[in-house]
Amino acid sequence: MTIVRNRWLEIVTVAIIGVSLFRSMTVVADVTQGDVQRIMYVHVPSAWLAFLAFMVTMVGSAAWLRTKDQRWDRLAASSAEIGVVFTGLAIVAGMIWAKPVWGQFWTWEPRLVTTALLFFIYLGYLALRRAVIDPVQRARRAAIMGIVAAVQIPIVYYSVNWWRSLHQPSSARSIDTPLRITLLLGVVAFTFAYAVLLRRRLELARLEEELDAKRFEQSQSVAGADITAPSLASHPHD
Amino acid sequence: MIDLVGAQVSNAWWYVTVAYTVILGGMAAFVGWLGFRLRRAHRELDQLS
Amino acid sequence: MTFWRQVYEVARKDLLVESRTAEVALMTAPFGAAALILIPLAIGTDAPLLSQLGPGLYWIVVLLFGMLVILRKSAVDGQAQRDLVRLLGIEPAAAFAGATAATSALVLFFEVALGPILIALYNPELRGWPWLFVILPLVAIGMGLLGTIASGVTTSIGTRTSLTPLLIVPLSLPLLMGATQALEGLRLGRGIVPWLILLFAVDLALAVSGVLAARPLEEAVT
Amino acid sequence: MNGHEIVYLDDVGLRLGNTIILREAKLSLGPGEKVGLLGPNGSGKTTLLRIIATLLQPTSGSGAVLGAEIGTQDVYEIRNRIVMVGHLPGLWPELTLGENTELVARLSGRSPEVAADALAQVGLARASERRADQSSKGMLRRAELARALILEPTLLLLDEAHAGLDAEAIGMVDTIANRVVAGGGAVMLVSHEPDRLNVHRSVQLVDGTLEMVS
Repeated sequence: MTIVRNRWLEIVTVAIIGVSLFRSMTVVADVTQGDVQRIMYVHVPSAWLAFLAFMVTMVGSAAWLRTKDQRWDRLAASSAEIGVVFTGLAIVAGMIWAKPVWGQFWTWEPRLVTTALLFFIYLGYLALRRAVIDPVQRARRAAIMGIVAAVQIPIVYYSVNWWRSLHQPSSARSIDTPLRITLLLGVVAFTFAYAVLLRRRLELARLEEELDAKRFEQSQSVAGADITAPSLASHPHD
Repeated sequence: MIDLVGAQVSNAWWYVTVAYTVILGGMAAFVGWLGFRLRRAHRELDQLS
Repeated sequence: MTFWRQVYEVARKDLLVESRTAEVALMTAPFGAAALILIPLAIGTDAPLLSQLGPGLYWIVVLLFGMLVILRKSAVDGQAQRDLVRLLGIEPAAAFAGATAATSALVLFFEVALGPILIALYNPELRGWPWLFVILPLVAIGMGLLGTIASGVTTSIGTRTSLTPLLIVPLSLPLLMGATQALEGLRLGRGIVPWLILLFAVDLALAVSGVLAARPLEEAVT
Repeated sequence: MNGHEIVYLDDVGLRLGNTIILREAKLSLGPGEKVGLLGPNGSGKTTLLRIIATLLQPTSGSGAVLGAEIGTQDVYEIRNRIVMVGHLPGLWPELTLGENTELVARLSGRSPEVAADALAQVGLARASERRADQSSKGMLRRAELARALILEPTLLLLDEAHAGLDAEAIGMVDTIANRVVAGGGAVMLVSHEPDRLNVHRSVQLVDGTLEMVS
């Protein structure tokens, strides 16, 4: 068990998140948006974490197809689960932010639309994983879907971006240095959080596989052994 | 980066609180769920061996 | 036997089976048409509004109801049929391309069948309509590719009729964008070439993914 | 392995989920051999046939079929020399028996006339227009046997070789199998009636492994 060992990563992560939160609350308010803009310091890092997680899923998928090593499948699956959770969180936080700033919970901003679609794409990926029982079959199908999804995502993003640029040009706006540092700190903090979560999720995946192997060892059921002689009286030659 | 409808929202901190609660709460919930599944897996593994 | 001959024979087989059940022609297409009749009753029967919304609704119906074309019975071989095709030495990429060709042809049929109904009910502007000869096939091929890949990874899963659409719909967004914006561009007299390039790029990316995934996928589906 | 075997399995095992279907199965099938495969319901006979047919990859062990190592891409090259008649009909129910047979010929790059000829040989010339989903089990089996006549395989695998067949058709199974054997191929037949198998030797699947039957 590795719970006690390597605790330092957890400790560092909690510390960085704490510093990041403190800084998010105390940094000067944004000139135009005021205090509401502070939501950005958790919203953007959440979204970043989700993108990072899905990228790792793609890498894991491709690596599984190359090596057929189940460790890569565990990486892809674990990362996708974390990604889906944080995509959901980023979307909800984004909507809360949008309400006061844009006057409504949702706008058809390309990043928002793409993120929402990412949520469903990887929800489907996780659903596919749940639906396949055999680990190798599951890994193979999930890897293929993981790669097809990853290939499509940039196209999804560009098509929405393009569509949007025709309708409502988005106003680019640079942000001030202290604010940018705060945001960067948030991104770093969430990246650490990702590392911690991924490690734990990987441990869970490994344990579940071990558990499966143990159960298998104890049952050792051979397909044919499940069938016994019928207890119904037999009359073979009547 | 963002199109603004109205600047300087009056109850800004309320929105900030809700958003931070969602993100941090969601993170905590995920950590809790992960921990629960980890403990359960450990327990079941112990029971089997 | 050459690769393209295999593609042809697989597609021919799928279409022959489909012609017996006529699932797309007799069930899916009327279903889509019925939906186009129902929508105005829900959103209002104001003629200018319908004329404006028509093309968008058409593509939504094509994409969502097109799932039924993708999930149709002739698209799914049972294990015995899959075993047979594999033992006949059909290259998995050829089987993929053949199945895609058949599905794309049926989606195209579905699109064409819904067209007159849309025109009759919604009276959309038809400026630049000859471009539809390019747009409709590009969307049909994209859906055929996406459908065949997604059907592939969900083969023999009990919940495949629900799972496959969940996998396809979010990924089909570029097809929807390309199709709707190309029509919008035609209506406004703008250039539509970028949108056609987008559709083409989607088709190409999916075709390459599908062909490369064909062998690994075949081994996954036992 | 001496390189001449048609089928060679060394300690092949298969695990699907938590069920062991095969373990340490050893099998060698040389040219001209006709071997019976016995075993109770659910013992994995069909699965073993699918592994031999290169359709299913074992989870452990190694082997080769027609010179192609199983689990490698080489199997794509030799598959068209294998015919397997499974326990479920490999026919499209919406197509007629004639169309199904013709499909086999077309998909394997042969002319449709070969298919009609084969259908006549299995006694289905007059049933050619009948849809597969309106045919009896015996007719479906005959239509599947026509596949072996069209493709002239080196390796013939028959699952439930005699199920649903009348006396005439059973004789036909023997004829087709003997033809493959005479051509230097190998045949493996699954049956629950060992007396009717008419084979050189038999192996039996017990508890996931293969045993010789004297």
